[in-house]
Amino acid sequence: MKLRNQIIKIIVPILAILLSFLIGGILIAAIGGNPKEAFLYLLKGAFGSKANVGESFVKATPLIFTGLAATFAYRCGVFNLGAEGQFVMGAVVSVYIGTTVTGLPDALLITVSLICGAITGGLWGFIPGILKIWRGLNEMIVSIMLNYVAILFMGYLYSGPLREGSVPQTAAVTAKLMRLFGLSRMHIGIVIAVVLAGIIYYFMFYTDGGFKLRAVGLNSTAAAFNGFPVNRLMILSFVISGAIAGLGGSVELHGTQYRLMSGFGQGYGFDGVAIALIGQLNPIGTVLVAYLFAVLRTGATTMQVGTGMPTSVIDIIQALVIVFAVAGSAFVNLPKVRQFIVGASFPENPLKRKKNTPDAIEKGVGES
Amino acid sequence: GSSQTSATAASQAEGTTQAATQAETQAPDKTYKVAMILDSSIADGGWGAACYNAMVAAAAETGFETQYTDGLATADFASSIRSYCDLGFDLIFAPGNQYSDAVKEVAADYPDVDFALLNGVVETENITSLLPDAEQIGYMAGALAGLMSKTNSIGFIGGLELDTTKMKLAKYEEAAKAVNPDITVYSAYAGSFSDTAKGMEIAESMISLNDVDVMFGDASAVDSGAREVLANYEDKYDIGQPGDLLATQESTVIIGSVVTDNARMLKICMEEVMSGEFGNKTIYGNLENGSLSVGTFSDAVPEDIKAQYLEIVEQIKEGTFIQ
Amino acid sequence: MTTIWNATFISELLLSMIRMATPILIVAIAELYSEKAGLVNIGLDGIMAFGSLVGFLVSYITGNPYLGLFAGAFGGIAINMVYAVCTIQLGAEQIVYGMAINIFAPAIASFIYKIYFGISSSLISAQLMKPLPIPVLSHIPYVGDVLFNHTPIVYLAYLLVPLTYVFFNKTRAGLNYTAVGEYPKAAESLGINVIRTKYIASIICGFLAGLGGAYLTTCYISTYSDGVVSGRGFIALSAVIFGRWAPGGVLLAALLFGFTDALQLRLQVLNSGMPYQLLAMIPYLCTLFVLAFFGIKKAGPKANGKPYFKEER
Amino acid sequence: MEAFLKMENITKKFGEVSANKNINFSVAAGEVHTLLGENGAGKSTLMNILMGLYQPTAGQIYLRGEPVRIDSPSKAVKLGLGMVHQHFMLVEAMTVFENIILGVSKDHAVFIKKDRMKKEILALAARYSLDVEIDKPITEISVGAQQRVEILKALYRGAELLILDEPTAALTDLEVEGLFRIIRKLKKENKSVVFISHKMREVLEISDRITILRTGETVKTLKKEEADADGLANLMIGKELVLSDYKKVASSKEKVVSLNGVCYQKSSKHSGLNDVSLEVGKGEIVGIAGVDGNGQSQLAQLLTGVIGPESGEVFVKAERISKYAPEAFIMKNVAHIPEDRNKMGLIGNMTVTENLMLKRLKSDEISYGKGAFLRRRAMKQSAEKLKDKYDIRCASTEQETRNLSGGNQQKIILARELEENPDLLVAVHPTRGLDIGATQYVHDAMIASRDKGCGVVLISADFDEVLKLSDRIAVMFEGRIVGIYPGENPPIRDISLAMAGKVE
Ligand SMILES: Nc1ncnc2c1ncn2[C@@H]1O[C@H](COP(=O)(O)OP(=O)(O)OP(=O)(O)O)[C@@H](O)[C@H]1O
Ligand SMILES: Nc1ncnc2c1ncn2[C@@H]1O[C@H](COP(=O)(O)OP(=O)(O)OP(=O)(O)O)[C@@H](O)[C@H]1O
Ligand SMILES: [Mg+2]
Ligand SMILES: [Mg+2]
Repeated sequence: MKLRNQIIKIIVPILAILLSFLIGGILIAAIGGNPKEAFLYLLKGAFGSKANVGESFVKATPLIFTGLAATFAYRCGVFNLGAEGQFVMGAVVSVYIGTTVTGLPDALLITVSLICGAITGGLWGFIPGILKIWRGLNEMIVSIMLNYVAILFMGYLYSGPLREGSVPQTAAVTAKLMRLFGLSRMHIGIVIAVVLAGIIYYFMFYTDGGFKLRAVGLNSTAAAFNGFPVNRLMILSFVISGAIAGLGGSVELHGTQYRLMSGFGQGYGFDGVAIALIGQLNPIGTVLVAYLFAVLRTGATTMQVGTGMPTSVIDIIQALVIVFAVAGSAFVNLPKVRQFIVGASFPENPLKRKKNTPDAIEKGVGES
Repeated sequence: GSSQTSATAASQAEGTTQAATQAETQAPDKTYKVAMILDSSIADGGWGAACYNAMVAAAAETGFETQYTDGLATADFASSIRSYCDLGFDLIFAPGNQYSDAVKEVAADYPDVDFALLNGVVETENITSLLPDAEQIGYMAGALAGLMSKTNSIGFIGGLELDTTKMKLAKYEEAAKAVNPDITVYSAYAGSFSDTAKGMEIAESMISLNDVDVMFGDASAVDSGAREVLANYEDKYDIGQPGDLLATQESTVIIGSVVTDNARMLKICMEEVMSGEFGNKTIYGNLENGSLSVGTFSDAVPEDIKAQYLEIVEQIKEGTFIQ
Repeated sequence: MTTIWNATFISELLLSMIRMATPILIVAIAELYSEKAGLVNIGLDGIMAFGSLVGFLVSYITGNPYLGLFAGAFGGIAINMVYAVCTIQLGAEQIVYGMAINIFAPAIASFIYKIYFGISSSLISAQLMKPLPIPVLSHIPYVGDVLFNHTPIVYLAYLLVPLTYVFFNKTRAGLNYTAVGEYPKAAESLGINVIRTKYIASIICGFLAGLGGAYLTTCYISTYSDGVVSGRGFIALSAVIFGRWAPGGVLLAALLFGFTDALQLRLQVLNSGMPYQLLAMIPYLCTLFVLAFFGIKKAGPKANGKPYFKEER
Repeated sequence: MEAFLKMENITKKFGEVSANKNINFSVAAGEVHTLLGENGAGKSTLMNILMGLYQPTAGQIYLRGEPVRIDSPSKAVKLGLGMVHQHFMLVEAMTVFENIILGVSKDHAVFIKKDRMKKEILALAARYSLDVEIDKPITEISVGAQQRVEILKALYRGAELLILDEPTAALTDLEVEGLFRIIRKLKKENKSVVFISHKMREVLEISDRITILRTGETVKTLKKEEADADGLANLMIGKELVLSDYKKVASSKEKVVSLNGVCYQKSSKHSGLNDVSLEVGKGEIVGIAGVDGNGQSQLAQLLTGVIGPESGEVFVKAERISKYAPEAFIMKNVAHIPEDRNKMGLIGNMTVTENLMLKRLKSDEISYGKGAFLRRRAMKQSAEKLKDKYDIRCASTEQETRNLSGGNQQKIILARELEENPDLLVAVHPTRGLDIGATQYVHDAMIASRDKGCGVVLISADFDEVLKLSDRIAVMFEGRIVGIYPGENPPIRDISLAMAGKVE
């Protein structure tokens, strides 16, 4: 019966993807395209060459970081919507370090820069955290506001003090993350991301700290009664979540973009939230879903270019994947459906669906 | 974003016949293909539209097949260009210096594909930069604005702080002051090329605060917002760019345009692609070589001012307007 | 500089504030209706995008911006039904569906625009709604223009505030509605139809958010382009929390955003030297400071964001 | 007697669980009919079906002789049914008044006619002597008052049959008396009442007939005259229940905790502490008696570090406490059975194992390196042991605790808190809502740990429980300790008077 659960967990997203492509195909046919050709391009784009395979990993890297940032925060019941801002601030610091510090060997420079990026992201995440605990402010709006501030600040830097050249953008950092396997732009950032996911998985499920963090996320009052330092844990999770996103920004900077310019980091924060939730707030799930999104996007570029279909078709398909994947897992968790699938093997009603809604989210802290 | 293979059927047919005659000397059955990438929309009534139209117009003359992708995110510039290269496109048109990094990176991997970089400053084996003269554009707009303003206040809206935009603004101001020393220039940046509403608010505040009566913008869709506001007033005008706006649309607001003939420069690129001489150069666009020109005037411009203005344009061309 | 702070400047500033606050206000009230029934909808940006496209298209085709406005509102309902079915019926995660709508709806809007107008590089504009000055009142110096010379939809938006207040505080239906967001189980046990109320909430939310989107393309700017909404949905979402889930508060929050945004644009025009990004931060920083200063302990409807199932303990 | 309500062959399945199997049940007009049964026997389920909250899998309901289909609570209300739920259905963000009028659709008025409705409600309240402060927010009134609001809610909707699902679980004897007066009054008006309770004394006092349910099936329906406490208990659990009788012990010299003139928000009568001094010795149970909402919750929270005193001192094992935080008290080996097991005691979405291990994460038994690596296998094994030792009935230790019955949830808390041999146990309403068997289990466990030398503070609204277990009894009234009485042969009259604030 456990096995059957596992199978369902895997089948649902696959069905969701197939269904989304079916609808996407219908759309393409409806506007006079050839769906088969379109999807062949998609496959070719995603896996057709070494460069394309590598490109998927390149695209997956920032998504994994923001996805992990969201996972970490939500597990502790805090709704950090500010990964984008934290990502950007991490990159801002890294570009500063990368373009001003001289005389260090690349490896050391990058290490320092990544650490500083993570710290800055953490500090940026600390703001909504402390405001939540200290002033009772809703972290969602604070983090959204801070996203705007970070993006504008980045804009100020690349068009003002850190500008270089004729377009508003900063200089490029010269210390670049090592590229891997000759797969085009694929760089060691993906390894950092995956290792980080492993560490978070271990922390979350195999350490005392992770356990407490999850407990706070699921029932902060009970956690407090059982002697867990709730406020400290919440702040900590904001900071770590921010640090993960900030590290992501640094990695993206040193690995892929090399400089800041308009549009840097755009959308990664919210994509991360969707990815984390589809990945069931599991770090490993987050990595897989992020990779899936990346593959879809890489393939989509080629498909769009090859067929001349509007790129919005891909956005539609991607949104449909979210819609179907989440609706699908909610659907199979409906008591009636559950019973039908799982049959007679459950003596008590094992509703799992509330798992993703840590109940401290809407609760002000410290009101107990 | 979106895209479309080739231009309309009519122009394509026309294009192919022409291409056939031109290309006979080289590979007779080879159809050349050009693709354009864009971060904004081709239907923004400004920069994107002008660049797209330029590509289609140039392709119609040279027989190239065209395709485009618009609405691209920064992170997707490179992969989109790469996909076009993989699909055997001969020329990639990147209309803005923000694409330099992506172009340089991909160009290194695809030596057989040629790249045209508008407003760029890169010259390599397979990258040619196209550089319309921002100084002259600024002068042309500023002179007209200065001549037309009755309130002695004129406005400028920028999208992003591009060097070219800053240059245009500086020269706009110089020129306006040269023709009318009492002029004050008010400027603002929208921080975007697409936030039409921002354009409206900026125009509205410039009018109400400073009684600005002539405006010029370098911000695509943001400019159309400003025009909407100007239309609500009498005797408030706008100067268009980079297309000849009055040639394609009716407007009570637009008094004239500073026209950049990107098509001409692109056509040069395409011909060089076909002849194999591409690369290692910058094609300048200015009044002398006909890539910049004065567009259609509206009835709001009195004949005497028009004459005065055309004279100034002649001076700009000769480099004698402001030394 | 001092001469700038005259009556015309102030009245222009306030006028601009009203214009910029209106779409935020409408959409924030949409969200208020959703959250009061326990549905956190962060897909406002998406719904607005779709509403603005539909509003634009219908207004373009029929030449009647009023029709466009209503069509946009109904477009909003249609999109929000995806959210409604999945979150209400299946109990799926509300935040994810908000996200999905934010990706999905603008993509559909952009797709439809491309399909309808084909490949065209010309900017297509539709008829804008004409202001409807209120006789007599609109002639009051300064105040008249600020308050009484707008399109009907602006009056409607501001009328929504007292109406919503009365609905939630003075009517039985409003009380029952509030109970659904606070404690659905209790509401159900008292004979209130929780599922129906949630659907109604989604319809109202879709309608108003669609309306807010359509306002952009039928009353504000005459063209449609991808990204017209540019984050206004998220600002509206913040306005609801900022406004402490009360219509009066939401109005204040929307006006604060409108005011600071209008102000920073004017500051930009006045000081061309100052980097505009720093000025553009003003609305967000201002919000943060105001929030941090007053503090908000109120957490909103208790059952907000939680799925509700019949027959579950 | 003509049946007002008849339920025939009602069956309800939740997934594979049959909560009700072919139940037959009837209530006459003017009758008080009690439903009795262990936790999970299906009492609430049956009543929820009647109220239209659940749809029966099979079966038929008749009201006033007519077959009816009750597909929604509003239908049930229209048919004259009203219910006070086991877990109160009160909206915390609203006032008493708003809670009462919620969902009422008597006339089709759009606006709330506040004055008129208030008058109606107050008249109704006066008629049944239901004393409520109508304009107060619901969170600011006591549990007893909340219950009265619930009853008023049902009556305001014109209920002919009132279902009271464990109404007395949170009430003091005094309040129970008040409730019974209301029930008798309803009876006199020929209204029917379905009464659910685990307390035999109450059942025998108020019922006309008693129906016993066991694992979803009807065991028997008895007239009051045919019933006695032991017989009912045995029918309920299906075997002979051996009632334990606990010996009282004398207070030890060695104190595990002493409070010295402790004050906390002392101006508040309902939720403050006013100059409280109290000592608990090693191996004794000090019971705190008193009407709920006289500072008991605050006392418990103070004794466990959830709140800190504004003045006065607390000593645990002769050491003065300087830091008031739950972790500090836990370090001093203080255990806590909190008043709300779901909100404060358990993390409902975590598994039985995880909940059992909450306080032992750093122990060497289940982790390496003081919590740096949790040994999942060891955790599970340890949980299995506790599960057997404390008789926790669950399908698996990997099950989430929120799906367990109240009794089993309480046993998890008990296992977690008592396993470590605490020096002080603060137990608040430890058997609220538990059936006889489970209650007895909890009592036995508390006595056993007392006998091992643990000092126990027992706070309970159930006077019988306090009398039965306490070696000494302290009475709280309006935040003060107004008297301390011996547990052996307690002066019941004096204690009752003290609970009402009357001390000679
Ligand atoms: N976010 C806010 N910041 C500052 N003032 C606020 C805010 N929200 C509300 N107020 C003030 O509180 C007053 C009450 O607002 P409103 O009428 O919307 O709520 P209400 O329904 O009376 O309050 P309640 O939520 O307690 O029922 C407003 O007049 C306004 O001045
Ligand atoms: N909504 C539900 N979903 C799944 N199972 C349920 C649900 N409600 C009740 N059950 C199961 O049905 C059985 C009967 O529960 P019910 O609440 O009716 O018991 P009860 O007799 O009222 O117990 P108590 O004395 O603890 O109140 C239990 O096994 C319970 O787990
Ligand atoms: Mg109010
Ligand atoms: Mg029950």
